[in-house]
Amino acid sequence: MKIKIDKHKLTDDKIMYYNKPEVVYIPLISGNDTDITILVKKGEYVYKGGIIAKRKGDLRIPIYSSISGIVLDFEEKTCFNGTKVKCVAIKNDFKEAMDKKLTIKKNINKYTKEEFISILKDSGIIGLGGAGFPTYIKYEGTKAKTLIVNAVECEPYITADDILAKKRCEEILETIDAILEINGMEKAIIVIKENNVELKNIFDDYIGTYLKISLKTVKNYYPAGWERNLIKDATGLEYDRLPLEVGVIVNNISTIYAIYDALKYGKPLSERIVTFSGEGIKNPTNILVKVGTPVKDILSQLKIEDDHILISGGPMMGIKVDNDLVLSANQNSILLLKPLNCKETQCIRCGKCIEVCPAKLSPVLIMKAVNSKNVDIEQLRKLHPEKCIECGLCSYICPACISIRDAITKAKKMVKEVK
Amino acid sequence: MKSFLKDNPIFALSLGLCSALAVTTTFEKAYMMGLSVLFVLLFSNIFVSLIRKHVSTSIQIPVFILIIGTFVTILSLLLERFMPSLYDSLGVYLSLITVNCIVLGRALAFASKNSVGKSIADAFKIGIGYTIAMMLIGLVRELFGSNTLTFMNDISALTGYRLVFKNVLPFSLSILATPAGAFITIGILTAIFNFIRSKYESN
Amino acid sequence: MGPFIKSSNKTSRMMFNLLIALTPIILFTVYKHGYIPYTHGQVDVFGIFYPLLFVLIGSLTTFIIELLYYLIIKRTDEFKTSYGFFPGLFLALILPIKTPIYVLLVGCLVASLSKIVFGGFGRNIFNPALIGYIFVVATFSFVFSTSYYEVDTVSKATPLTNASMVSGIGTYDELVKPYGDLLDFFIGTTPGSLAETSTLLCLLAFIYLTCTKTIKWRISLSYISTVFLITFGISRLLGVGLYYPLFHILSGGLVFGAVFMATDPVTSAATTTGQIFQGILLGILTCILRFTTTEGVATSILIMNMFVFILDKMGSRVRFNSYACLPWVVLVCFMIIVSMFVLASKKRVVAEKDPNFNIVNKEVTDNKTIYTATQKGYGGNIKADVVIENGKIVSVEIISHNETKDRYQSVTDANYINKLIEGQDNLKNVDTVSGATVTSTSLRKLLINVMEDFH
Amino acid sequence: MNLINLFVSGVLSENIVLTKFLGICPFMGTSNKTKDAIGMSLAVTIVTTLSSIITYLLYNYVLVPTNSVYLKTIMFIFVIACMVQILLIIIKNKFKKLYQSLGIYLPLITTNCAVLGITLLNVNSGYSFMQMLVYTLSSCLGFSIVLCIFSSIRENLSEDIPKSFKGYPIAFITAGIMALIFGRLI
Repeated sequence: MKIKIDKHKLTDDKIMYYNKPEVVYIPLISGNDTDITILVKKGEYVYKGGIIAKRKGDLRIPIYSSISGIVLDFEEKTCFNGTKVKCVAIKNDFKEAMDKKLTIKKNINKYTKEEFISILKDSGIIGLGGAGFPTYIKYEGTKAKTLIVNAVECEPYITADDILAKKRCEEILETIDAILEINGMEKAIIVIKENNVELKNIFDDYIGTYLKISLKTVKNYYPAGWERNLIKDATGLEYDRLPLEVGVIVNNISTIYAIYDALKYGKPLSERIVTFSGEGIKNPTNILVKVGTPVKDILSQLKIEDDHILISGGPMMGIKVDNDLVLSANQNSILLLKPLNCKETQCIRCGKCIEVCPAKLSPVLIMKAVNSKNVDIEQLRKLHPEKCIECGLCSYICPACISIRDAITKAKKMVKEVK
Repeated sequence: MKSFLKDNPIFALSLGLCSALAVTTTFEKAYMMGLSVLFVLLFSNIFVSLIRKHVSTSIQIPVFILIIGTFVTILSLLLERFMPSLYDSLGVYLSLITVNCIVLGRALAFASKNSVGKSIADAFKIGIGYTIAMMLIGLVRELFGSNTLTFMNDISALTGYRLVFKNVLPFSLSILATPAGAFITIGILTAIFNFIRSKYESN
Repeated sequence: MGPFIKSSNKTSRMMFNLLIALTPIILFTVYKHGYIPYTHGQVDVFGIFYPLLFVLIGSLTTFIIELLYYLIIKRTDEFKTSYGFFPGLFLALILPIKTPIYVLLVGCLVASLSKIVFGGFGRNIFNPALIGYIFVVATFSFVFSTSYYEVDTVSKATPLTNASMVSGIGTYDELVKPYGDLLDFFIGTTPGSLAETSTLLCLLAFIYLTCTKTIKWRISLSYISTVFLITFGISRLLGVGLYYPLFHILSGGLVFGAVFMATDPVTSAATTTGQIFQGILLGILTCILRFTTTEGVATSILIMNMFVFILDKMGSRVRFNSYACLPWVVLVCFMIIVSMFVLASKKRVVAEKDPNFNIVNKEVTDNKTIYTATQKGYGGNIKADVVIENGKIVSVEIISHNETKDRYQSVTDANYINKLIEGQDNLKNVDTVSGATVTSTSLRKLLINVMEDFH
Repeated sequence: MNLINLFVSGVLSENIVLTKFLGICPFMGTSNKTKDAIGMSLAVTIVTTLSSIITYLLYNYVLVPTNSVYLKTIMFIFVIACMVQILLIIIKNKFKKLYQSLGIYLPLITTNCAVLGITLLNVNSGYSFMQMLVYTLSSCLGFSIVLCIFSSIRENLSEDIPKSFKGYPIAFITAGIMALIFGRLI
């Protein structure tokens, strides 16, 4: 069973700008990894696009400053995943000074594969869909033939990718074409929702000149944007662990646009479009913001209502955060929602969670198993809680208001710990 | 009272259930079964205690079972001779005393480690607790299930008296006389027992 | 933690939907068991609403018992979400309308206790209403004798008791005709417990409940289709018409059970595959039980309650590996085919010894045999002398009976005894007297039993 | 047909656990996990079948001719105890894997009243050899089915059961309800 969730206010069709933050706090986090070497000192002047930190370990990807200014301090701020993370506070001098000149490359498809990979690395391109995983890894040494561009925003409220695709359609198509050429891939499929007619029309206008790129519409359900569903809907292929097994690379559409910036101008990833929505915001909108901008500053510019909770991410997978949040590159939305007024009651084994689970789990059985007094790990393992993608549909659908996802996350941990 | 609550073989330890469920349809059968177990328990405890120093632990179980089996055989021969109708109605469950967990359990856990005197005392303690529990179950099941009370019927062959009450209550729940009723009766009695015990212990 | 939006389909909403779906059925019982008897002058004005009162007493009883329980253990907030009135409501609906109130109360007590003992709402393993039901069946079996199903002006056996009385596999005339036609079965004017007969309303309820995502529709659907499949197979094997499978589906509260009882969320499988198999197994069990006992729905639902966790275990594996259900598929197919053939071959002749029949005296002289025999009728034993000469019944004389005057009158008015003597070569095909079905059936059975003894 | 009837009633309406209360100890004691239940029922089936055959022959060809029927209890339990030991040794040496899964259940079987009960019922009811075999197998099947169902239910019992009913009482009541339902399957 596929669930449609779209009873919510939509944003308007404009991109607003908020590019003059007084102070930015660049979170020192890459993916979920906070083991990062700081390369700047207090009081040092940094340029826009200057490297201020580097991730340790194998997946070396730099962290850039999104403005130019003086490093004020290192402060703990709330990050997209709700944890407190060390941030570099930089005072904006509003000069947007860069240490090198922007070079405009005419033909972005004239790169070699090696150059392409190193540009991705140097520009700090990470998956902007949510996970924040470095993008170059997908391209490095793969033999994938198909690129799937994820323009399906399946979580309610969020329209950041949608608006980006509408406004930057040509650039995106150009980038996709360049990626195909550089990596010797055969085709690209842009996947959009079938109810997003507007976007489909815009793409239809431009796509004609790109023979290798096709458009595919999928049904409007949650989680249509999950990699596994996306690939199955777009190509009919199913895989075991990674999409690469079936020769597919999946990139979010905003990642593609970030790649465009990097290829065309050598611009590192320093800003993105974030959806500000929810019942608590009177006119929901998309705002182009600099990485590291404190959410407080932006919210003060919007008409908001009190008594709402601040959520980082979508309503399904997002996390409740305090308003000390700073924006990071993989943050696609900030929501102000009414707190749920829902009391947990007894599970009645209605089986709805099993019907909706996209990962084919049996959430209620996992929950029962993990909540029993002496947990039988062997039994639990047979229910495969590790396959959970934490989409939250089970908790959403539960008529008894039980937070089933939390129980499964617990089971996931338990299975991982007890080897 | 304390040992009845703490060591009761049926309600507290859930041992010897087979006979507690099967032959408690009448009060008489229930207490006669209890006494039979007491008999076997007593003699097996005495013998096990007597030979305890001559039996190595590795062959304990077979030897003990054979001892118990001997006394069960003696008991059934006695019953068959003197109370044939009771022997018939107890049927296979009389022989099954051999594998009754209470008897073997006490032999292994107590009699094989203690002197004869202590073993006799233990046999009485456990056996009487068992008999009382059996009487209770038999009373409930017969009174509410068949609406009769049989104190002496089958054993009248020996005693010469019959003591049976009929239609004691204005109603009957025939279900209690069925096998399902046996389970439910013991379940509820054990729950009540647990309740009393928890009250008793908290005081 | 998230999600920060919730589906609007709450438990309370589901229970409300269930209540809405039950309302027409309850109203229909008022029509069937209240209004129709009223028009025939059998009950007074108050009697019209007796079915409603009956259902109300049932639901209030379980409601109050649960309230008391939660008051005693001081967890009243839990009581608000325990929906205590449902077991009693369902129990009242599946009992015959003439059930004495004290029996209903005892049944409700057992139903409530069977729920409470497992920890209350959502934790019970067995369907509480059905536990109450089989307790009543086991303890107060008289409730289920024919007279308690009285409906209309005539007291009739329920279609299924009738079916099992005649033989396992009957003709259209035997099975359906005494009650009208199949449409009557569908609409639900045949005798039976309060709710078990209005198939139409049950189907409407099924559509409503499925659309509102309240019940596990897979169970109902696979249940009914399996019963249809097996009985259809039997009808093919025996060469009887389509009425036979339809009769089985439309009678005995099968649809009510399939829609409301088997899909009780707490006591049914949670996994989708488990639900389908639960339905199929329910169908197989019901068919088998109908041929061995008179009632199959309640028992088979309770049996499947025991298998729910095993089915769910299988169901959760099937989601990752479809072959995990292969043994079950084989088992189910095997069971369906075997039950079809075995049941078809089991053309049940009247039970060898009819418990309601008793030979008081038997005199044999040359070619003449005189039987004095009794057969249980509507109000008690009917005692009759039957004279057989040269293997033929020559006279039947009723010595004593306890039938009501009207019934007996209509039997004598119809000259039924002579009809029986005339049709003695094929007694089973002699029609019963409308208005005195039980009496006439008993007389017929008396003769059938006598002839059987004679041969 | 007679054998089929015997078989069906042995599994359902004459179920040894639910109507004759044999094998109650493993039923109540060891059946908290389905895996254990399957192991236990397998072990019981093997031991019971083998010892039924031996005791049947022993009874009819040794005890009856020598007029020493009264020794049956003691002889039977002796046979069963030996059987368990022999099986244990065989499995231990030849079928390592089976030993790992069944090993812990086998020793418990000597004192399982189901085994002794079935062997005694076989000779008490005066069955022919075929009837005896059918009855034994159906009883074991009945035992296994009920044990597996019961363990799956117990595994899933809630923690919210009233305190006094926790543990054995609720198990008894569940078994009672099961017996009630099985009793309707005549």
